[in-house]
Amino acid sequence: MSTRLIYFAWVRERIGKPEEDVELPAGIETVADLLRWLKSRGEEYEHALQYPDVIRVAINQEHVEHREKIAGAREIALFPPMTGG
Amino acid sequence: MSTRLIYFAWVRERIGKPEEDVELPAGIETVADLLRWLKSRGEEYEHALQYPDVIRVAINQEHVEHREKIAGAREIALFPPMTGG
Amino acid sequence: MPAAVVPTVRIQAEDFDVAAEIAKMTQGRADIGAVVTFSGLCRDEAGRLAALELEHYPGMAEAEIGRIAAEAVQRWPLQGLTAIHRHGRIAPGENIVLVVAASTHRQAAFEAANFLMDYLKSRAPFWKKEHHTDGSEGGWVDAKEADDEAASRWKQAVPKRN
Amino acid sequence: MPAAVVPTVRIQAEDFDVAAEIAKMTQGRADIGAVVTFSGLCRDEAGRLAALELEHYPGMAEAEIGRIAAEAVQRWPLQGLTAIHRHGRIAPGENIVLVVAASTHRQAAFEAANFLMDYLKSRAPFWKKEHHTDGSEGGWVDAKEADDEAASRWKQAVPKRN
Repeated sequence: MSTRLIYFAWVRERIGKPEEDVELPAGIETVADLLRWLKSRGEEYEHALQYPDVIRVAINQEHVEHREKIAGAREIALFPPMTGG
Repeated sequence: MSTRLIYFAWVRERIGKPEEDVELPAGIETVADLLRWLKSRGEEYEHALQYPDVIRVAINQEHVEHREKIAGAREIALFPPMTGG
Repeated sequence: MPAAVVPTVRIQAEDFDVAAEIAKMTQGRADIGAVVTFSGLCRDEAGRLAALELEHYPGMAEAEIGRIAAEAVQRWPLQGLTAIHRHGRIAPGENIVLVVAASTHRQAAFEAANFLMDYLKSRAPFWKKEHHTDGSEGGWVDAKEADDEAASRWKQAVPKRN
Repeated sequence: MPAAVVPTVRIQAEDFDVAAEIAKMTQGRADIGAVVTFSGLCRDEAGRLAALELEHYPGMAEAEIGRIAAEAVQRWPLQGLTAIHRHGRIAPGENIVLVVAASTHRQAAFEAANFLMDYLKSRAPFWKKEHHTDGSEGGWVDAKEADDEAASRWKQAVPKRN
């Protein structure tokens, strides 16, 4: 099952695309695992996710912590802290 | 020198007039003195000023405490607690 | 910080237009980040109330609201402050009072508007009389202790100048 | 107390009209005593800023603001709650965000509007990019710690249901 990853703001700009569908390898259980795996996929990811702590994550359009399990996620979004309002 | 007294809301209704010019007798130094003297002027005043503590007073259009001196006041207003806003 | 603004204070029988008051404050400038408005409306008290009659002390009403507004301008870094209070007969659903506060930052605008309303309630020389739908005079509205308490909380509060 | 209101949430490129939003909430009823509005505007940063570009997460933006608004409706006795957030290119002096809160009593309206703004700032998926008047891209606006702190103060606050 593939998972849709969506990127916003400077995460999107650094990775160089707004979204992509990925097959998550076995062993990727939490958001933190996902960030670690993505970071290893090339220098654009390395650049975007250099400081994983600042990356905010939403699963199926709801905010989650990095320790959250991603099992069953259709859509995972990565973005910087929000600056709306 | 005469002093203008102005009444509002139920103070005005009970005294039965919106304003009057009075000559203050000697010895009326503070707002509290004024209220005591007024109250003795007839039953409409007695009715309006029955509970002097609730009466709010403004001298020359500024709120004052009952202990305030009234020397030099051109205009003294008596009214119930405000209910604007 | 720019020079303190001069508040706009109006006491009037006519209704006011919230959008027009915001526009007057913000048009032709691009340094305002936040505008908070408060509108106070006449409630029908579950159908009991036909109208409120608002008596005021002409002259002092303007002066007292002006003094409260001047204090708000001292306490918060505002870019605009307007207070409008109506008098006369006001039907349920109609506007009674409007406060508009503008600032670069949102807390200043929120707090100044809130402060102005608390002080308006407890210090502006206005009195409300109720007229009931059954034709009877409902009498003068009693002042609420809660309103005095609301105003007194600003005596200790340290304004946030952020 | 009447049934909890259903908040209105809109994410749109177009501008909004504060007076029209107040009218939608208050027209045809006479039980509302207080309406608080908050408008957030684009500042020109002393002439440096040509425009803000607001990126958002379609779908989640509506959902997240809806969740925040639903919490506000739970916490305060509101009679109406509207939140509108614009996206796209916004010039200095233009509106960005609007919150309207109506209640019988003023503190509930003030607090709910303030709460909604604090949470919008720290949880609604929007990102601002600056474009400078000298033609350069100013980059993405940094989130402010103050905004997170502002939101966190509501975690302890006991809502006043007066």
